[in-house]
Amino acid sequence: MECTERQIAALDLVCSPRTEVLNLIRNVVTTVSREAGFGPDDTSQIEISVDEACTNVIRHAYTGYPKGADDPGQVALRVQICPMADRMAITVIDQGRRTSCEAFRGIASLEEYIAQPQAHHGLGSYIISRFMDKVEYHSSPETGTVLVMVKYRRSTEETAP
Amino acid sequence: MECTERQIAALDLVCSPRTEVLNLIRNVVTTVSREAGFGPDDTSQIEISVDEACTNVIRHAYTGYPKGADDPGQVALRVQICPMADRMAITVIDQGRRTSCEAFRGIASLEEYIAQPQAHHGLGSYIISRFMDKVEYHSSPETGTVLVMVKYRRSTEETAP
Amino acid sequence: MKPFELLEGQPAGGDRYIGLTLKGYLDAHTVTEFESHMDRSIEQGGRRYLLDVSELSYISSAGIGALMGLTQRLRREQGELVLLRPNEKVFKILEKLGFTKIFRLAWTREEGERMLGV
Amino acid sequence: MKPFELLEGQPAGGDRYIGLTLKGYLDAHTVTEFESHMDRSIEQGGRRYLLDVSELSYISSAGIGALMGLTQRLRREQGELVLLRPNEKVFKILEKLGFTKIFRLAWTREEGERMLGV
Ligand SMILES: Nc1ncnc2c1ncn2[C@@H]1O[C@H](COP(=O)(O)OP(=O)(O)O)[C@@H](O)[C@H]1O
Ligand SMILES: Nc1ncnc2c1ncn2[C@@H]1O[C@H](COP(=O)(O)OP(=O)(O)O)[C@@H](O)[C@H]1O
Repeated sequence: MECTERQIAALDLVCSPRTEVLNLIRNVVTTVSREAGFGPDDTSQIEISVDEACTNVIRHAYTGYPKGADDPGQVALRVQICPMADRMAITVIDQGRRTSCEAFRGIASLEEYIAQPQAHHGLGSYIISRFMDKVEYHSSPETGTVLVMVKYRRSTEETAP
Repeated sequence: MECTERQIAALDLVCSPRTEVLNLIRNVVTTVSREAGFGPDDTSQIEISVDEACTNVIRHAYTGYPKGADDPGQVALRVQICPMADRMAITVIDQGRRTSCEAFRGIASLEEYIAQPQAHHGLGSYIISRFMDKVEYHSSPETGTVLVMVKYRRSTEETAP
Repeated sequence: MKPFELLEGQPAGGDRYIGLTLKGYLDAHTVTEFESHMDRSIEQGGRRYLLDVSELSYISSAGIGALMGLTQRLRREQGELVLLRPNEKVFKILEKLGFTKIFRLAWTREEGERMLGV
Repeated sequence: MKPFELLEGQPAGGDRYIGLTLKGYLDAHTVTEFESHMDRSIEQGGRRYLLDVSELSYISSAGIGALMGLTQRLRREQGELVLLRPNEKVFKILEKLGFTKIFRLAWTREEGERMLGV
Protein backbone atom coordinates (compact mmCIF):
# COMPACT_ATOMS: atom_id res chain seq x y z
CA MET A 1 0.00 0.00 0.00
CA GLU A 2 1.06 3.53 -0.72
CA CYS A 3 1.00 4.64 2.89
CA THR A 4 4.53 5.64 3.69
CA GLU A 5 3.73 7.98 6.54
CA ARG A 6 3.49 7.00 10.16
CA GLN A 7 0.10 5.53 10.90
CA ILE A 8 -1.37 2.71 12.85
CA ALA A 9 -3.52 1.03 10.23
CA ALA A 10 -4.09 0.80 6.50
CA LEU A 11 -6.92 -0.93 4.71
CA ASP A 12 -7.08 -2.43 1.28
CA LEU A 13 -10.40 -3.45 -0.23
CA VAL A 14 -10.43 -5.49 -3.40
CA CYS A 15 -13.91 -5.61 -4.87
CA SER A 16 -15.79 -6.72 -7.93
CA PRO A 17 -16.67 -3.61 -9.94
CA ARG A 18 -20.38 -3.97 -9.27
CA THR A 19 -22.70 -1.44 -7.73
CA GLU A 20 -23.59 -4.05 -5.07
CA VAL A 21 -20.28 -3.36 -3.35
CA LEU A 22 -20.82 0.38 -2.91
CA ASN A 23 -22.71 0.05 0.36
CA LEU A 24 -19.98 -2.11 1.89
CA ILE A 25 -17.27 0.29 0.76
CA ARG A 26 -19.19 3.24 2.20
CA ASN A 27 -19.74 1.45 5.49
CA VAL A 28 -16.07 0.53 5.83
CA VAL A 29 -14.86 4.02 4.92
CA THR A 30 -17.33 5.57 7.35
CA THR A 31 -16.19 3.25 10.12
CA VAL A 32 -12.53 4.10 9.58
CA SER A 33 -13.25 7.81 9.27
CA ARG A 34 -15.15 7.93 12.56
CA GLU A 35 -12.53 5.84 14.28
CA ALA A 36 -9.85 8.20 12.92
CA GLY A 37 -11.60 11.07 14.68
CA PHE A 38 -13.42 12.76 11.81
CA GLY A 39 -16.73 14.36 12.75
CA PRO A 40 -20.04 13.46 11.13
CA ASP A 41 -19.90 16.18 8.44
CA ASP A 42 -16.38 15.34 7.30
CA THR A 43 -17.16 11.63 7.46
CA SER A 44 -20.21 12.13 5.30
CA GLN A 45 -18.15 14.10 2.75
CA ILE A 46 -15.49 11.39 2.65
CA GLU A 47 -18.21 8.76 2.28
CA ILE A 48 -19.84 10.37 -0.75
CA SER A 49 -16.49 11.19 -2.39
CA VAL A 50 -15.33 7.58 -2.17
CA ASP A 51 -18.71 6.41 -3.45
CA GLU A 52 -18.42 8.75 -6.46
CA ALA A 53 -14.92 7.56 -7.28
CA CYS A 54 -15.98 3.91 -7.07
CA THR A 55 -19.17 4.52 -9.04
CA ASN A 56 -17.05 6.07 -11.79
CA VAL A 57 -14.82 3.02 -11.92
CA ILE A 58 -17.84 0.70 -12.14
CA ARG A 59 -19.69 2.82 -14.67
CA HIS A 60 -16.90 4.18 -16.83
CA ALA A 61 -13.70 2.16 -16.42
CA TYR A 62 -15.49 -1.18 -16.44
CA THR A 63 -18.48 -0.38 -18.67
CA GLY A 64 -19.86 -3.60 -20.06
CA TYR A 65 -18.16 -5.64 -17.40
CA PRO A 66 -20.36 -8.74 -17.19
CA LYS A 67 -22.62 -8.73 -14.17
CA GLY A 68 -22.09 -12.41 -13.44
CA ALA A 69 -18.30 -12.37 -13.42
CA ASP A 70 -17.00 -12.29 -9.89
CA ASP A 71 -13.28 -12.43 -9.79
CA PRO A 72 -11.89 -9.36 -8.10
CA GLY A 73 -8.40 -10.72 -8.66
CA GLN A 74 -8.82 -10.12 -12.38
CA VAL A 75 -11.12 -7.18 -12.82
CA ALA A 76 -10.90 -5.28 -9.62
CA LEU A 77 -11.98 -2.08 -8.01
CA ARG A 78 -9.47 -1.40 -5.27
CA VAL A 79 -9.92 1.01 -2.43
CA GLN A 80 -7.06 1.75 -0.08
CA ILE A 81 -7.77 3.67 3.08
CA CYS A 82 -4.95 5.22 5.08
CA PRO A 83 -5.95 7.06 8.23
CA MET A 84 -3.03 9.23 9.31
CA ALA A 85 -2.32 11.57 12.18
CA ASP A 86 -3.72 14.71 10.54
CA ARG A 87 -5.62 13.36 7.55
CA MET A 88 -7.08 10.44 5.73
CA ALA A 89 -5.92 9.36 2.27
CA ILE A 90 -8.10 7.18 0.11
CA THR A 91 -6.84 5.71 -3.14
CA VAL A 92 -9.19 4.19 -5.71
CA ILE A 93 -7.52 2.04 -8.35
CA ASP A 94 -8.80 0.28 -11.43
CA GLN A 95 -7.33 -1.57 -14.39
CA GLY A 96 -10.19 -0.74 -16.71
CA ARG A 97 -10.67 1.65 -19.60
CA ARG A 98 -8.59 4.78 -19.06
CA THR A 99 -9.75 8.31 -19.59
CA SER A 100 -8.09 11.68 -19.86
CA CYS A 101 -7.52 13.93 -16.91
CA GLU A 102 -9.82 16.47 -18.57
CA ALA A 103 -12.75 14.10 -18.96
CA PHE A 104 -12.40 13.17 -15.33
CA ARG A 105 -12.76 16.75 -14.20
CA GLY A 106 -16.52 16.79 -14.65
CA ILE A 107 -18.47 20.00 -14.28
CA ALA A 108 -16.85 23.20 -13.02
CA SER A 109 -19.94 24.58 -11.33
CA LEU A 110 -23.47 23.66 -10.46
CA GLU A 111 -24.76 26.06 -13.12
CA GLU A 112 -23.01 23.99 -15.75
CA TYR A 113 -24.71 20.92 -14.34
CA ILE A 114 -28.19 22.38 -14.42
CA ALA A 115 -27.72 23.74 -17.93
CA GLN A 116 -27.35 20.21 -19.30
CA PRO A 117 -30.47 19.46 -21.31
CA GLN A 118 -31.17 15.83 -20.45
CA ALA A 119 -29.04 13.29 -18.64
CA HIS A 120 -26.89 15.00 -16.07
CA HIS A 121 -23.19 14.28 -15.97
CA GLY A 122 -20.05 15.34 -14.21
CA LEU A 123 -21.49 15.71 -10.71
CA GLY A 124 -19.44 12.87 -9.26
CA SER A 125 -16.09 14.47 -9.99
CA TYR A 126 -17.44 17.83 -8.86
CA ILE A 127 -18.44 16.32 -5.51
CA ILE A 128 -15.00 14.81 -5.05
CA SER A 129 -13.25 18.11 -5.79
CA ARG A 130 -15.64 20.05 -3.54
CA PHE A 131 -15.40 17.74 -0.55
CA MET A 132 -11.84 16.46 -0.58
CA ASP A 133 -8.85 18.71 0.15
CA LYS A 134 -6.51 17.14 -2.37
CA VAL A 135 -7.33 15.09 -5.46
CA GLU A 136 -4.74 13.52 -7.73
CA TYR A 137 -5.61 11.55 -10.81
CA HIS A 138 -3.18 9.61 -12.93
CA SER A 139 -3.48 6.77 -15.33
CA SER A 140 -0.92 4.61 -17.08
CA PRO A 141 -0.93 1.11 -18.54
CA GLU A 142 1.41 0.00 -15.74
CA THR A 143 -0.39 1.43 -12.72
CA GLY A 144 -3.91 1.48 -14.08
CA THR A 145 -6.04 4.46 -13.13
CA VAL A 146 -5.20 5.79 -9.70
CA LEU A 147 -7.24 8.42 -7.91
CA VAL A 148 -5.80 9.70 -4.64
CA MET A 149 -8.09 11.73 -2.40
CA VAL A 150 -7.00 13.38 0.82
CA LYS A 151 -9.06 14.99 3.52
CA TYR A 152 -7.49 16.83 6.44
CA ARG A 153 -8.90 16.60 9.89
CA ARG A 154 -10.16 19.91 11.18
CA SER A 155 -10.02 20.62 14.88
CA THR A 156 -13.61 21.81 14.81
CA GLU A 157 -16.21 20.85 12.27
CA GLU A 158 -16.60 23.87 10.09
CA THR A 159 -17.37 23.76 6.41
CA ALA A 160 -17.01 26.53 3.92
CA PRO A 161 -20.14 27.09 1.84
CA MET B 1 -5.21 -12.45 -0.58
CA GLU B 2 -6.08 -16.07 -0.01
CA CYS B 3 -9.62 -15.73 -1.29
CA THR B 4 -9.83 -17.99 -4.27
CA GLU B 5 -13.55 -18.59 -4.16
CA ARG B 6 -16.14 -16.50 -5.90
CA GLN B 7 -16.91 -13.46 -3.87
CA ILE B 8 -17.52 -9.81 -4.46
CA ALA B 9 -15.10 -8.24 -2.02
CA ALA B 10 -12.05 -8.98 0.09
CA LEU B 11 -10.47 -6.76 2.70
CA ASP B 12 -6.93 -6.56 3.92
CA LEU B 13 -6.08 -4.59 7.04
CA VAL B 14 -2.48 -3.92 7.86
CA CYS B 15 -2.12 -2.59 11.38
CA SER B 16 0.45 -1.76 13.98
CA PRO B 17 0.35 -4.49 16.62
CA ARG B 18 -1.03 -2.17 19.29
CA THR B 19 -4.16 -2.61 21.33
CA GLU B 20 -5.32 0.79 20.02
CA VAL B 21 -6.21 -0.83 16.70
CA LEU B 22 -8.53 -3.48 18.15
CA ASN B 23 -11.60 -1.26 18.11
CA LEU B 24 -11.08 -0.34 14.46
CA ILE B 25 -10.58 -3.97 13.49
CA ARG B 26 -13.73 -4.98 15.38
CA ASN B 27 -15.74 -2.21 13.75
CA VAL B 28 -14.59 -3.13 10.26
CA VAL B 29 -15.20 -6.85 10.77
CA THR B 30 -18.63 -6.14 12.22
CA THR B 31 -19.50 -3.93 9.26
CA VAL B 32 -18.48 -6.57 6.74
CA SER B 33 -20.22 -9.35 8.66
CA ARG B 34 -23.52 -7.46 8.78
CA GLU B 35 -23.23 -6.50 5.14
CA ALA B 36 -22.54 -10.16 4.29
CA GLY B 37 -25.86 -11.07 5.86
CA PHE B 38 -24.78 -12.47 9.21
CA GLY B 39 -27.23 -11.86 12.04
CA PRO B 40 -26.36 -10.03 15.27
CA ASP B 41 -25.41 -13.17 17.24
CA ASP B 42 -23.10 -14.57 14.57
CA THR B 43 -21.64 -11.12 13.96
CA SER B 44 -20.92 -10.73 17.65
CA GLN B 45 -19.19 -14.14 17.72
CA ILE B 46 -17.09 -13.27 14.69
CA GLU B 47 -16.23 -9.92 16.28
CA ILE B 48 -14.93 -11.39 19.54
CA SER B 49 -13.06 -14.21 17.76
CA VAL B 50 -11.17 -11.77 15.56
CA ASP B 51 -10.45 -9.58 18.57
CA GLU B 52 -9.02 -12.57 20.45
CA ALA B 53 -6.83 -13.57 17.53
CA CYS B 54 -5.50 -10.03 17.16
CA THR B 55 -5.03 -9.58 20.89
CA ASN B 56 -2.91 -12.75 20.88
CA VAL B 57 -0.74 -11.38 18.11
CA ILE B 58 -0.24 -8.12 19.97
CA ARG B 59 0.35 -9.76 23.36
CA HIS B 60 2.24 -12.90 22.44
CA ALA B 61 3.71 -12.67 18.97
CA TYR B 62 4.89 -9.10 19.39
CA THR B 63 5.56 -8.99 23.13
CA GLY B 64 7.95 -6.19 23.86
CA TYR B 65 7.20 -4.50 20.58
CA PRO B 66 7.97 -0.86 21.34
CA LYS B 67 4.87 1.21 21.88
CA GLY B 68 6.18 4.18 19.92
CA ALA B 69 7.12 2.33 16.73
CA ASP B 70 4.46 2.75 14.11
CA ASP B 71 5.43 1.09 10.93
CA PRO B 72 2.92 -1.58 9.99
CA GLY B 73 4.99 -2.32 6.90
CA GLN B 74 7.68 -3.79 9.11
CA VAL B 75 6.00 -5.20 12.17
CA ALA B 76 2.45 -5.83 11.16
CA LEU B 77 -0.72 -7.39 12.36
CA ARG B 78 -2.63 -8.31 9.24
CA VAL B 79 -6.30 -9.15 9.08
CA GLN B 80 -7.84 -10.41 5.86
CA ILE B 81 -11.58 -10.61 5.61
CA CYS B 82 -13.25 -12.61 2.86
CA PRO B 83 -17.03 -12.62 2.84
CA MET B 84 -18.20 -15.47 0.61
CA ALA B 85 -21.53 -16.82 -0.54
CA ASP B 86 -22.06 -19.17 2.38
CA ARG B 87 -19.44 -18.15 4.89
CA MET B 88 -16.90 -15.62 6.01
CA ALA B 89 -13.18 -16.40 6.27
CA ILE B 90 -10.90 -14.25 8.37
CA THR B 91 -7.16 -14.70 8.35
CA VAL B 92 -4.92 -13.13 10.97
CA ILE B 93 -1.24 -13.02 10.11
CA ASP B 94 1.82 -11.94 12.03
CA GLN B 95 5.58 -12.09 11.57
CA GLY B 96 6.33 -12.12 15.26
CA ARG B 97 7.46 -14.74 17.73
CA ARG B 98 6.04 -18.13 16.78
CA THR B 99 4.46 -20.61 19.11
CA SER B 100 3.49 -24.26 18.92
CA CYS B 101 0.09 -25.44 17.82
CA GLU B 102 -0.38 -26.90 21.29
CA ALA B 103 0.32 -23.67 23.15
CA PHE B 104 -2.14 -21.92 20.93
CA ARG B 105 -4.93 -24.30 21.85
CA GLY B 106 -5.57 -22.64 25.19
CA ILE B 107 -8.00 -24.19 27.67
CA ALA B 108 -10.16 -27.17 26.75
CA SER B 109 -13.07 -26.25 28.99
CA LEU B 110 -14.31 -23.50 31.23
CA GLU B 111 -13.60 -25.67 34.29
CA GLU B 112 -9.94 -25.68 33.37
CA TYR B 113 -10.07 -21.88 33.16
CA ILE B 114 -11.65 -21.41 36.56
CA ALA B 115 -9.29 -23.87 38.20
CA GLN B 116 -6.32 -21.63 37.38
CA PRO B 117 -5.12 -20.13 40.64
CA GLN B 118 -4.25 -16.57 39.68
CA ALA B 119 -3.95 -14.95 36.27
CA HIS B 120 -6.35 -16.59 33.85
CA HIS B 121 -5.09 -17.77 30.51
CA GLY B 122 -6.20 -19.61 27.44
CA LEU B 123 -9.68 -18.11 27.18
CA GLY B 124 -8.94 -16.33 23.89
CA SER B 125 -8.23 -19.51 21.94
CA TYR B 126 -11.17 -21.21 23.64
CA ILE B 127 -13.49 -18.43 22.45
CA ILE B 128 -12.21 -18.74 18.90
CA SER B 129 -12.74 -22.51 18.84
CA ARG B 130 -16.19 -22.19 20.42
CA PHE B 131 -17.47 -19.48 18.11
CA MET B 132 -15.86 -20.22 14.76
CA ASP B 133 -16.76 -23.26 12.66
CA LYS B 134 -13.27 -23.93 11.38
CA VAL B 135 -9.93 -22.83 12.80
CA GLU B 136 -6.58 -23.51 11.18
CA TYR B 137 -3.30 -22.47 12.68
CA HIS B 138 0.05 -22.76 11.01
CA SER B 139 3.34 -21.06 11.45
CA SER B 140 6.54 -21.10 9.43
CA PRO B 141 9.44 -18.69 8.97
CA GLU B 142 8.29 -18.06 5.40
CA THR B 143 4.61 -17.37 5.98
CA GLY B 144 4.77 -16.14 9.55
CA THR B 145 1.96 -17.25 11.83
CA VAL B 146 -1.32 -17.64 9.99
CA LEU B 147 -4.63 -18.23 11.71
CA VAL B 148 -7.57 -18.92 9.43
CA MET B 149 -11.03 -18.76 10.95
CA VAL B 150 -14.22 -19.61 9.10
CA LYS B 151 -17.80 -19.06 10.10
CA TYR B 152 -20.70 -20.39 8.05
CA ARG B 153 -23.85 -18.42 7.57
CA ARG B 154 -26.86 -20.12 9.09
CA SER B 155 -30.24 -19.60 7.53
CA THR B 156 -31.73 -18.87 10.92
CA GLU B 157 -29.86 -17.62 13.94
CA GLU B 158 -29.56 -20.56 16.21
CA THR B 159 -26.63 -21.26 18.48
CA ALA B 160 -25.76 -24.46 20.22
CA PRO B 161 -25.10 -24.04 23.95
CA MET C 1 -33.39 -3.12 7.13
CA LYS C 2 -33.77 -3.32 3.39
CA PRO C 3 -31.21 -1.21 1.59
CA PHE C 4 -33.84 0.55 -0.43
CA GLU C 5 -37.59 0.75 -0.39
CA LEU C 6 -40.04 2.85 -2.31
CA LEU C 7 -43.58 2.95 -0.96
CA GLU C 8 -46.37 4.59 -2.85
CA GLY C 9 -49.53 6.19 -1.71
CA GLN C 10 -49.12 6.13 2.01
CA PRO C 11 -50.43 8.46 2.89
CA ALA C 12 -52.05 9.16 -0.43
CA GLY C 13 -52.90 12.64 -1.62
CA GLY C 14 -56.12 11.52 -3.23
CA ASP C 15 -55.83 12.37 -6.91
CA ARG C 16 -54.36 15.78 -6.14
CA TYR C 17 -50.81 14.44 -5.82
CA ILE C 18 -48.87 11.24 -5.34
CA GLY C 19 -47.31 10.60 -1.96
CA LEU C 20 -44.19 8.44 -1.95
CA THR C 21 -41.82 7.30 0.76
CA LEU C 22 -38.18 6.60 0.02
CA LYS C 23 -36.20 4.56 2.55
CA GLY C 24 -32.60 3.38 2.74
CA TYR C 25 -29.93 4.60 0.38
CA LEU C 26 -30.19 6.02 -3.11
CA ASP C 27 -26.92 5.30 -4.90
CA ALA C 28 -25.79 3.94 -8.26
CA HIS C 29 -27.07 0.53 -7.19
CA THR C 30 -30.61 1.40 -6.11
CA VAL C 31 -31.26 4.37 -8.38
CA THR C 32 -32.38 2.26 -11.37
CA GLU C 33 -35.27 0.84 -9.37
CA PHE C 34 -36.27 4.34 -8.29
CA GLU C 35 -36.04 5.72 -11.82
CA SER C 36 -38.07 2.98 -13.43
CA HIS C 37 -40.77 3.33 -10.77
CA MET C 38 -40.95 7.06 -11.41
CA ASP C 39 -40.94 6.57 -15.17
CA ARG C 40 -43.95 4.27 -14.96
CA SER C 41 -45.73 6.60 -12.59
CA ILE C 42 -45.25 9.64 -14.83
CA GLU C 43 -46.30 7.69 -17.91
CA GLN C 44 -49.51 6.90 -16.05
CA GLY C 45 -50.12 10.62 -15.69
CA GLY C 46 -48.44 11.54 -12.39
CA ARG C 47 -47.28 15.16 -12.26
CA ARG C 48 -47.21 16.20 -8.61
CA TYR C 49 -45.13 14.21 -6.16
CA LEU C 50 -44.52 14.56 -2.45
CA LEU C 51 -41.51 12.39 -1.74
CA ASP C 52 -41.00 11.62 1.94
CA VAL C 53 -37.22 11.26 2.29
CA SER C 54 -37.08 11.40 6.08
CA GLU C 55 -35.85 7.81 6.18
CA LEU C 56 -33.44 8.20 3.30
CA SER C 57 -30.08 7.58 4.95
CA TYR C 58 -27.79 8.42 2.05
CA ILE C 59 -27.79 9.89 -1.43
CA SER C 60 -24.98 10.06 -4.00
CA SER C 61 -24.71 11.89 -7.33
CA ALA C 62 -26.62 9.03 -8.95
CA GLY C 63 -29.60 9.75 -6.72
CA ILE C 64 -29.21 13.52 -6.96
CA GLY C 65 -29.07 13.20 -10.77
CA ALA C 66 -32.29 11.19 -10.76
CA LEU C 67 -34.04 13.81 -8.61
CA MET C 68 -32.66 16.54 -10.87
CA GLY C 69 -33.93 14.81 -14.03
CA LEU C 70 -37.33 14.26 -12.42
CA THR C 71 -37.57 17.85 -11.24
CA GLN C 72 -36.81 19.29 -14.67
CA ARG C 73 -39.07 16.83 -16.46
CA LEU C 74 -42.02 17.49 -14.17
CA ARG C 75 -41.58 21.26 -14.30
CA ARG C 76 -41.68 21.14 -18.10
CA GLU C 77 -45.11 19.56 -17.73
CA GLN C 78 -46.31 22.00 -15.07
CA GLY C 79 -45.76 19.36 -12.42
CA GLU C 80 -43.55 19.48 -9.34
CA LEU C 81 -41.49 17.29 -7.05
CA VAL C 82 -41.28 18.19 -3.38
CA LEU C 83 -38.87 16.48 -1.01
CA LEU C 84 -40.30 16.08 2.47
CA ARG C 85 -38.07 16.26 5.53
CA PRO C 86 -34.59 15.19 4.43
CA ASN C 87 -32.53 14.14 7.45
CA GLU C 88 -29.62 16.29 8.60
CA LYS C 89 -26.98 14.27 6.79
CA VAL C 90 -28.75 14.27 3.41
CA PHE C 91 -29.74 17.93 3.81
CA LYS C 92 -26.17 19.03 4.52
CA ILE C 93 -24.85 17.25 1.43
CA LEU C 94 -27.55 18.80 -0.77
CA GLU C 95 -26.99 22.20 0.80
CA LYS C 96 -23.22 22.23 0.40
CA LEU C 97 -23.60 21.34 -3.27
CA GLY C 98 -26.24 24.01 -3.83
CA PHE C 99 -29.18 21.68 -4.46
CA THR C 100 -31.32 23.08 -1.68
CA LYS C 101 -31.78 26.08 -3.99
CA ILE C 102 -32.86 23.86 -6.87
CA PHE C 103 -35.01 21.19 -5.26
CA ARG C 104 -38.14 22.13 -3.36
CA LEU C 105 -37.91 21.03 0.25
CA ALA C 106 -40.74 20.94 2.76
CA TRP C 107 -40.65 20.27 6.47
CA THR C 108 -44.32 19.45 6.98
CA ARG C 109 -46.83 17.68 4.79
CA GLU C 110 -48.97 20.84 4.71
CA GLU C 111 -46.04 22.95 3.53
CA GLY C 112 -45.33 20.32 0.88
CA GLU C 113 -48.93 20.38 -0.34
CA ARG C 114 -48.81 24.17 -0.58
CA MET C 115 -45.65 23.90 -2.68
CA LEU C 116 -47.42 21.45 -4.96
CA GLY C 117 -50.28 23.95 -5.28
CA VAL C 118 -52.91 21.50 -4.08
CA MET D 1 -18.61 8.69 22.84
CA LYS D 2 -15.50 7.85 24.84
CA PRO D 3 -14.30 4.31 24.19
CA PHE D 4 -14.21 3.51 27.86
CA GLU D 5 -15.36 5.19 31.03
CA LEU D 6 -15.45 4.06 34.63
CA LEU D 7 -17.57 6.14 36.94
CA GLU D 8 -17.55 5.59 40.66
CA GLY D 9 -20.18 6.23 43.26
CA GLN D 10 -23.14 7.22 41.19
CA PRO D 11 -25.39 6.24 42.64
CA ALA D 12 -23.39 5.40 45.70
CA GLY D 13 -24.30 2.61 48.06
CA GLY D 14 -23.29 4.58 51.11
CA ASP D 15 -20.58 2.59 52.83
CA ARG D 16 -22.47 -0.66 52.35
CA TYR D 17 -21.13 -1.21 48.88
CA ILE D 18 -19.42 0.60 46.02
CA GLY D 19 -21.50 1.42 42.98
CA LEU D 20 -19.60 1.67 39.69
CA THR D 21 -20.64 2.29 36.11
CA LEU D 22 -18.70 0.85 33.21
CA LYS D 23 -19.29 2.35 29.76
CA GLY D 24 -17.91 1.61 26.30
CA TYR D 25 -15.80 -1.43 25.55
CA LEU D 26 -13.65 -3.55 27.83
CA ASP D 27 -10.94 -5.13 25.70
CA ALA D 28 -7.18 -5.65 25.86
CA HIS D 29 -6.75 -1.90 25.34
CA THR D 30 -9.03 -0.56 28.06
CA VAL D 31 -8.76 -3.37 30.60
CA THR D 32 -5.57 -2.06 32.21
CA GLU D 33 -7.33 1.15 33.26
CA PHE D 34 -10.19 -0.88 34.71
CA GLU D 35 -7.86 -3.23 36.57
CA SER D 36 -5.75 -0.51 38.12
CA HIS D 37 -8.86 1.36 39.25
CA MET D 38 -10.21 -1.79 40.89
CA ASP D 39 -6.82 -2.59 42.45
CA ARG D 40 -6.70 0.82 44.11
CA SER D 41 -10.29 0.54 45.26
CA ILE D 42 -9.79 -2.89 46.84
CA GLU D 43 -6.57 -1.75 48.49
CA GLN D 44 -8.60 1.05 50.06
CA GLY D 45 -10.87 -1.57 51.59
CA GLY D 46 -13.61 -2.09 48.97
CA ARG D 47 -15.15 -5.56 49.14
CA ARG D 48 -18.68 -5.30 47.72
CA TYR D 49 -19.18 -3.91 44.24
CA LEU D 50 -22.25 -3.31 42.15
CA LEU D 51 -20.96 -2.78 38.63
CA ASP D 52 -23.51 -1.24 36.27
CA VAL D 53 -22.59 -2.69 32.86
CA SER D 54 -25.78 -1.68 31.05
CA GLU D 55 -23.78 0.68 28.84
CA LEU D 56 -20.92 -1.72 28.28
CA SER D 57 -21.08 -2.32 24.53
CA TYR D 58 -18.46 -5.05 24.25
CA ILE D 59 -16.28 -7.35 26.30
CA SER D 60 -13.46 -9.66 25.20
CA SER D 61 -11.50 -12.34 27.07
CA ALA D 62 -9.29 -9.61 28.48
CA GLY D 63 -12.31 -8.03 30.17
CA ILE D 64 -13.83 -11.35 31.18
CA GLY D 65 -10.48 -12.38 32.68
CA ALA D 66 -10.38 -9.18 34.71
CA LEU D 67 -13.90 -9.76 36.02
CA MET D 68 -12.98 -13.36 36.79
CA GLY D 69 -9.88 -12.34 38.72
CA LEU D 70 -11.86 -9.74 40.65
CA THR D 71 -14.66 -12.16 41.47
CA GLN D 72 -12.29 -14.80 42.85
CA ARG D 73 -10.23 -12.25 44.76
CA LEU D 74 -13.27 -10.63 46.38
CA ARG D 75 -14.87 -13.96 47.28
CA ARG D 76 -11.67 -14.99 49.05
CA GLU D 77 -12.14 -11.93 51.23
CA GLN D 78 -15.86 -12.48 51.81
CA GLY D 79 -16.66 -9.78 49.28
CA GLU D 80 -18.67 -9.98 46.08
CA LEU D 81 -18.93 -8.47 42.62
CA VAL D 82 -22.36 -8.15 41.03
CA LEU D 83 -22.85 -7.17 37.40
CA LEU D 84 -25.94 -5.05 36.87
CA ARG D 85 -27.96 -5.32 33.68
CA PRO D 86 -25.56 -6.50 30.94
CA ASN D 87 -27.01 -5.70 27.52
CA GLU D 88 -28.21 -8.49 25.27
CA LYS D 89 -25.01 -8.71 23.26
CA VAL D 90 -22.68 -8.91 26.27
CA PHE D 91 -25.07 -11.27 28.08
CA LYS D 92 -25.23 -13.70 25.15
CA ILE D 93 -21.45 -13.88 24.90
CA LEU D 94 -21.09 -14.51 28.64
CA GLU D 95 -23.91 -17.06 28.54
CA LYS D 96 -22.56 -19.04 25.60
CA LEU D 97 -19.18 -19.29 27.31
CA GLY D 98 -20.73 -20.34 30.62
CA PHE D 99 -19.87 -17.22 32.60
CA THR D 100 -23.44 -16.43 33.56
CA LYS D 101 -23.11 -19.38 35.96
CA ILE D 102 -19.91 -17.96 37.46
CA PHE D 103 -20.55 -14.23 37.66
CA ARG D 104 -23.43 -12.88 39.68
CA LEU D 105 -25.83 -10.96 37.49
CA ALA D 106 -28.64 -8.70 38.65
CA TRP D 107 -31.39 -7.03 36.65
CA THR D 108 -32.40 -4.41 39.20
CA ARG D 109 -30.42 -2.45 41.74
CA GLU D 110 -32.48 -4.00 44.55
CA GLU D 111 -31.72 -7.50 43.34
CA GLY D 112 -28.05 -6.56 43.13
CA GLU D 113 -28.06 -5.22 46.68
CA ARG D 114 -29.65 -8.44 47.91
CA MET D 115 -26.92 -10.43 46.16
CA LEU D 116 -24.32 -8.30 47.90
CA GLY D 117 -26.07 -9.01 51.19
CA VAL D 118 -26.58 -5.35 52.05
N1 LIG E 1 -12.27 5.65 -13.23
C1 LIG E 1 -12.64 6.17 -14.44
N2 LIG E 1 -12.31 5.52 -15.58
C2 LIG E 1 -12.67 6.02 -16.77
N3 LIG E 1 -13.34 7.18 -16.93
C3 LIG E 1 -13.69 7.87 -15.84
C4 LIG E 1 -13.36 7.41 -14.55
N4 LIG E 1 -13.83 8.30 -13.67
C5 LIG E 1 -14.42 9.27 -14.38
N5 LIG E 1 -14.34 9.04 -15.69
C6 LIG E 1 -14.83 9.97 -16.74
O1 LIG E 1 -15.07 11.20 -16.10
C7 LIG E 1 -16.36 11.71 -16.42
C8 LIG E 1 -16.93 12.49 -15.27
O2 LIG E 1 -17.34 11.64 -14.22
P1 LIG E 1 -18.44 12.11 -13.18
O3 LIG E 1 -18.10 13.46 -12.72
O4 LIG E 1 -18.58 11.10 -12.13
O5 LIG E 1 -19.80 12.22 -13.99
P2 LIG E 1 -20.71 11.07 -14.61
O6 LIG E 1 -20.29 9.79 -14.03
O7 LIG E 1 -22.09 11.48 -14.22
O8 LIG E 1 -20.47 11.16 -16.06
C9 LIG E 1 -17.16 10.49 -16.78
O9 LIG E 1 -18.20 10.82 -17.68
C10 LIG E 1 -16.12 9.57 -17.41
O10 LIG E 1 -15.98 9.84 -18.79
N1 LIG F 1 -0.22 -15.22 17.41
C1 LIG F 1 0.44 -15.84 18.43
N2 LIG F 1 1.78 -15.84 18.48
C2 LIG F 1 2.42 -16.46 19.49
N3 LIG F 1 1.81 -17.11 20.48
C3 LIG F 1 0.48 -17.16 20.50
C4 LIG F 1 -0.28 -16.54 19.47
N4 LIG F 1 -1.58 -16.76 19.73
C5 LIG F 1 -1.62 -17.47 20.84
N5 LIG F 1 -0.41 -17.74 21.32
C6 LIG F 1 -0.11 -18.58 22.51
O1 LIG F 1 -1.31 -19.28 22.81
C7 LIG F 1 -1.62 -19.14 24.19
C8 LIG F 1 -3.12 -19.17 24.40
O2 LIG F 1 -3.69 -17.94 24.00
P1 LIG F 1 -5.07 -17.43 24.58
O3 LIG F 1 -6.01 -18.57 24.54
O4 LIG F 1 -5.49 -16.21 23.90
O5 LIG F 1 -4.81 -17.12 26.11
P2 LIG F 1 -3.98 -15.95 26.81
O6 LIG F 1 -3.71 -14.91 25.78
O7 LIG F 1 -4.85 -15.48 27.90
O8 LIG F 1 -2.73 -16.62 27.31
C9 LIG F 1 -0.94 -17.89 24.65
O9 LIG F 1 -0.63 -17.92 26.00
C10 LIG F 1 0.31 -17.85 23.75
O10 LIG F 1 1.36 -18.57 24.35
